[in-house]
Amino acid sequence: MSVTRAVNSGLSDINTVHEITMVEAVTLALRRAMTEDPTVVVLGEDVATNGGVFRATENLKTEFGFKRVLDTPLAESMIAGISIGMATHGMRPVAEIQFMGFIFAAMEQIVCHAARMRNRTRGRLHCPLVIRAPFGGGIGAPEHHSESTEALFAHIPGLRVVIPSSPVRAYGLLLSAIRNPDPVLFLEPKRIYRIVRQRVVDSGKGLPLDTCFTLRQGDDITLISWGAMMHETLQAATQLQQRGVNADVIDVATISPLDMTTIVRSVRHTGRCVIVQEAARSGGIASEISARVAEEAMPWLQSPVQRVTGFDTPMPYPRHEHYYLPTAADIVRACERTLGVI
Amino acid sequence: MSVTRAVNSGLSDINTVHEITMVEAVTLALRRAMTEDPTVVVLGEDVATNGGVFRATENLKTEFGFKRVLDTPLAESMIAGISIGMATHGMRPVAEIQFMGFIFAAMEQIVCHAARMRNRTRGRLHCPLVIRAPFGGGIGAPEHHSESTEALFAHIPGLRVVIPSSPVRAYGLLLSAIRNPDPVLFLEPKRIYRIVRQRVVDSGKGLPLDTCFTLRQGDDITLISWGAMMHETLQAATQLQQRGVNADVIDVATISPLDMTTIVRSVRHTGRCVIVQEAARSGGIASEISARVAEEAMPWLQSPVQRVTGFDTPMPYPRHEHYYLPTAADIVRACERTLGVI
Amino acid sequence: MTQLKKQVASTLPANISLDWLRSAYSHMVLIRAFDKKVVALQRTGQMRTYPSCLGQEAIGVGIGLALQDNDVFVPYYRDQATLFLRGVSLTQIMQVWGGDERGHLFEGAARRDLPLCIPIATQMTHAAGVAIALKSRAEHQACLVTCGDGATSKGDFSEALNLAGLWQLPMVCVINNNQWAISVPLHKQTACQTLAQKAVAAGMEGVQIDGNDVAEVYQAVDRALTKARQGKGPTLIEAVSYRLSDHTTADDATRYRDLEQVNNAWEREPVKRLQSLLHAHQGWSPEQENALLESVRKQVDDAVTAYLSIPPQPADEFLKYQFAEMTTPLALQISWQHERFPEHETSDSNGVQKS
Amino acid sequence: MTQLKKQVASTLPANISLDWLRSAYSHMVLIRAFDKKVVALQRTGQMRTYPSCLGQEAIGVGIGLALQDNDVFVPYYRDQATLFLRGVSLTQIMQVWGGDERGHLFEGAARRDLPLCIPIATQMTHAAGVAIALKSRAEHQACLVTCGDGATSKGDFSEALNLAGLWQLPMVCVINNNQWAISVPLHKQTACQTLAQKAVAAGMEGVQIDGNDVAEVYQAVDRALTKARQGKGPTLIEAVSYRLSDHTTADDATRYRDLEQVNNAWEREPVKRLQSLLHAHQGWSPEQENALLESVRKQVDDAVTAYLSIPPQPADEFLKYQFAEMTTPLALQISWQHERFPEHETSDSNGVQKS
Ligand SMILES: Cc1ncc(C[n+]2csc(CCOP(=O)(O)OP(=O)(O)O)c2C)c(N)n1
Ligand SMILES: Cc1ncc(C[n+]2csc(CCOP(=O)(O)OP(=O)(O)O)c2C)c(N)n1
Ligand SMILES: [Mg+2]
Ligand SMILES: [Mg+2]
Repeated sequence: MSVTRAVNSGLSDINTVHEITMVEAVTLALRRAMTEDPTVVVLGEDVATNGGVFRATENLKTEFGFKRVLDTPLAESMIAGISIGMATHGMRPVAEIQFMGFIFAAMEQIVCHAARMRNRTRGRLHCPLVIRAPFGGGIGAPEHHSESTEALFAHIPGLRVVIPSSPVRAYGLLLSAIRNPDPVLFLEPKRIYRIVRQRVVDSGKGLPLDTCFTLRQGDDITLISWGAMMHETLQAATQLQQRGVNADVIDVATISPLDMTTIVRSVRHTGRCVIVQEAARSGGIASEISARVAEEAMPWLQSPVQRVTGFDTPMPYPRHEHYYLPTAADIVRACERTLGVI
Repeated sequence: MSVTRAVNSGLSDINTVHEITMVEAVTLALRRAMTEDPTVVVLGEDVATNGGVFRATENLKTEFGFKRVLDTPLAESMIAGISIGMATHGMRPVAEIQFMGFIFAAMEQIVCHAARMRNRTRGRLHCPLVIRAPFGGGIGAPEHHSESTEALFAHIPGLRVVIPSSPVRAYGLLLSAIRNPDPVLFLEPKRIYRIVRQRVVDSGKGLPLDTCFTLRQGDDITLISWGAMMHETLQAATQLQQRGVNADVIDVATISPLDMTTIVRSVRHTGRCVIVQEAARSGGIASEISARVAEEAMPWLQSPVQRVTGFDTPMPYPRHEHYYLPTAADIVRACERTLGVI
Repeated sequence: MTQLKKQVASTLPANISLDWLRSAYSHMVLIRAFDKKVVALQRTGQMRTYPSCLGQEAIGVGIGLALQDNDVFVPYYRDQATLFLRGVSLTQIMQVWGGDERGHLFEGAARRDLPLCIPIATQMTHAAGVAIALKSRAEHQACLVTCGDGATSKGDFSEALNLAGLWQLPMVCVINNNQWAISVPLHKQTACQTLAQKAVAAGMEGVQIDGNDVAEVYQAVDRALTKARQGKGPTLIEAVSYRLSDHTTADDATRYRDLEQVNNAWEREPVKRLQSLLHAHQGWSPEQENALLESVRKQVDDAVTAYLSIPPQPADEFLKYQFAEMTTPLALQISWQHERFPEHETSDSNGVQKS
Repeated sequence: MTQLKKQVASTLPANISLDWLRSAYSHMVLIRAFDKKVVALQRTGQMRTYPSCLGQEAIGVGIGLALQDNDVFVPYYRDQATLFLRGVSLTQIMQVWGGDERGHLFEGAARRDLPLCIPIATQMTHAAGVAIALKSRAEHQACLVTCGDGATSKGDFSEALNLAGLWQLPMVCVINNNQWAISVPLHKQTACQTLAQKAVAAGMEGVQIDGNDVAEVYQAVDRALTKARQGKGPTLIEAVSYRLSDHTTADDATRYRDLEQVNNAWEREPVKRLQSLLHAHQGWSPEQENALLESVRKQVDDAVTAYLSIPPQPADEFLKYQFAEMTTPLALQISWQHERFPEHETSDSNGVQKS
């Protein structure tokens, strides 16, 4: 088997020089966007005075004033709805939903309006808004604070769904999301908000949306994930490497629309594919990718695609959430199955 | 190629003796359930005096009185929320959401409560409610009245999603859904509400949930669909038969949890599989089934699974919705690709 | 809060000229004729499901005349009259209800207005958002949003008003209280004695007016808009009227309401009422009426002709408005449409229709 | 609507005995001690994120004492005091906040109560649904639901009250107005002068009471419950209090509010206030206080010991409560857990834990 080549573009390595955390990168991107574009406004519950429950909007109110950093009353549907109104009228709202578990009250606004304004008016109006929400498990938070329900949004036509997995990507992707003229759901994997630091240059450069990032190159197997699970996926890749198996590791990043070009190219090269998601198993993004891979790369596949996922239950309350979360060991085991070694 | 065997169990044939329509079968099941169980209550917008905008609850108020057939104020989240409260306290609410396009306001209640009450209380409370909603395109209705967003619900752990495709199955599945001790989303493909009549015996017999129905048996290719698209799928099967290709035609019926046993068995037998859904392409149930088929039947597959689907846009306004809807010709073409004849 | 006037006034409203009334009357007659025509088109299969505004012309016209061009209008689906006064052509209104998104390519003052909103009450928070944008630019404009009586039960209504009251947004909400939400009469919708008093929960002003009196509608809306433009906060206006038609062409109101109630409502209907007032003040002659009817007939006929001659969009066109830039999956799906439909039904790669 | 009493009463409330007050006081002291202990457990890593009810003991105890066993309680997340009085053990309350669903296996009168509700205001419509069920059986019971001041901005609040008012449901809603929704003070939540008057929009009765006065809470709730049980309709009660703690253990309130405000609030806090009243009426001796503190300490310690000794659930157990019957996909997933975790961490096929 060939030697793994660690890609070192500065953009793709989770283990570069430590400097800022992912949540700090979010703040940095917000500050940058607000500085360069006076129509960018941040809003949500507890985002102003408190700086957000995760401090993602820390100090923004002090810097930009209460006209651009708005503490709203407690109503997610309203937060989404006013963002739509603002966005159709020259503003670029960046709304925070405090936890993704509370986004469902805003579902009607997202599905029926944000994602449709351009189409419904045949381009007369459009909706350049970003909804940010921390998501995912592993921090021991109360019920509803730990789910990964990104698939529900990836199935909504007209909505982009973007998930960073490192400080660098959080910065670059959030800037691009804010500058994008269409609605973007920007999901922040809160488990890795602070576990990795990375050197982030505040250059104002966005990273491309709708594009996968290849974090490691390898010839033997393709590992695909996004968000916090990138972490376990990279760990698994390292463990595999120690056993001489070199993985191509892909961070999907934009889960809708999917960049299948990168994924299919990799799987056609390696012939094997494991997809890792934290979300419930049935009907998740891993299924979508698995289906597409099977449809577009079947002749190249040396064994069926494997999915490593959460379970078809809600995330257990914190005491038992480790029973739910996929681990690097689970991923390695799936790789072994794919490679035919067990 | 072998001869198609039309299954004639009385339950599975869309072309039996015409008697009642699917919407009448829904009413029949509701009446039956209300007669046999005094805790069954029907509620929703315009369901009582008006009998529902599609007449699915016609005459129920006259028969059972206004205490058991409730016209609610206009608020879908409230309708779902009170149904949850009622269900946890000894009633069996059957709530109507007037059109599935308006279910999103109720999303928080469905995801965060209905689907979790049993798990969260470790079985102390449970939530025997049914939410009925007409869905799908093809009747030329205004915006939001024509979408197929079933996949959003199939990814919610703890929720059953059931879709009938004939009067007989509407009757039997709705009865089982109402009797089921857990929450069921019962989606009624309104395009076929009235296009087929079938002899339905009001026997009070439910049909099994979580189980596919095989509508035709054949050895050459497996066609899988649900809801209104069963119609085009059966048409395609007939056209194929005229060309000597015999299709196994499966009505998934319960799209969550999926009966993969029946599906995988069929695909392993035929070696070819086409899945038909009206919903937007990316992230739909067809993807879930395709992924599972590829994972569990790859060695048997003679060509990649094909999906025939709607597009990654909302349903166009009625004038152009025929551009969106999959047709029998689309299905036949996909079969030809799968069979390698084009 | 004022109480609904039950009698029809026969004196001219203060500060309203006969000319103004004549003009309002002409608009109302036009909209009524238009509405009737669209219902007829639906009956003959040339129109899709359509929500008639029969009986609600005074509300729509009163609002339309009070709005200034640089205000923003956030309609619901029964706002034909206001949309027309905002500059949307009758043809475009028909196009929307004929099932064609291009009807939403609004013109005139409406080019910044929001499209018709179908999910009940969801437009309320959009209006609050628009008002935030207007306020942030200190443009001294206002945003006006409409909704039905049934809409007041839905959470969005309260959420939007609460915010408007709190942030003192330049927003006016007019409830078209036509007393019915499809088959549900107002007294089965809420126990609140008036809808105007729902404003109390938001700490803002609420007014109940007679929605069959176009001058009263105009004056209340004008006052509220002026107040909003001056930064003095939002107003909730309940305009009491009656839905004389079925809910939509897909509905049959005889299933759930008494003809007697409807007949009574016809006694107070806004067009006839304004006509009587004009007559009572010698402000309207049979010749004027005839000339108006003739002009209205022509306008409507021309609009219908234009509507019926609009070609369909190419089969791949609806795939092009999802995002500002074309995405890979959608580009692929466009190519599928090229396979599914003959060449003349799809546009070329520049989006220009070929035939 | 009454206005919030700002001064502390020194006379005994009418129809309230010293005995009653002593009992209420004991409960309040217990809950305060318990609450303090749980926060401490969190600081030492033996507890997950926990929402303290410091300062809200009078509301919780007043409600708990007014509820009858066959009423139904629909809590939000800051209702430790009421849950305890409903029969939920302190251990179970800790178990919920320790991140274990089994804490929701409520006992006593609470066995029909709903679990703690975390998505703000969503419990409001559940309560209306429960009230419908009670009413349908003509059982002369009532359903009581609580929520925070922030919750009144969310649509569910209005939707539920509107229905309760319309259908005259046997439902009582108590707003725990602790003046803060995390970092958002009430005056940034709504422009409505009192939360009680939000009842106007629902056409129902609204009352504002002093939430730091346990007797006043008890009497208002008791009256509202009696009214509800008699079929005389719902009541909205705004109990004004103050959140003396951080929002939860994950919050740091010094970031957003003045110490001075908090210090002022301490002057009116309910436990000390009731103690003073008891003292003023010679209703409470130092011996009684000591005995109480001793008994409270023991109760809390015992509960903590029990809590800390609860074994985790087997690794496959959470997969067993999705549906009444096991489904094929979940059965498969249970088998995966058996591969992922060593035998002693999974239960046997009968659901009995092996170790
Ligand atoms: C969220 C939502 N639920 C249900 C519907 C279906 N529906 C369309 S109009 C209507 C009644 C609306 O009544 P009202 O608000 O009084 O307005 P009106 O039609 O009388 O002008 C309903 C229930 C909808 N469009 N949106
Ligand atoms: C729908 C929803 N949105 C946001 C949150 C996060 N959150 C938890 S508590 C809270 C503030 C609630 O304030 P209030 O209703 O006053 O109750 P209190 O905590 O003060 O008792 C927020 C925003 C949530 N739990 N649910
Ligand atoms: Mg109405
Ligand atoms: Mg509070």
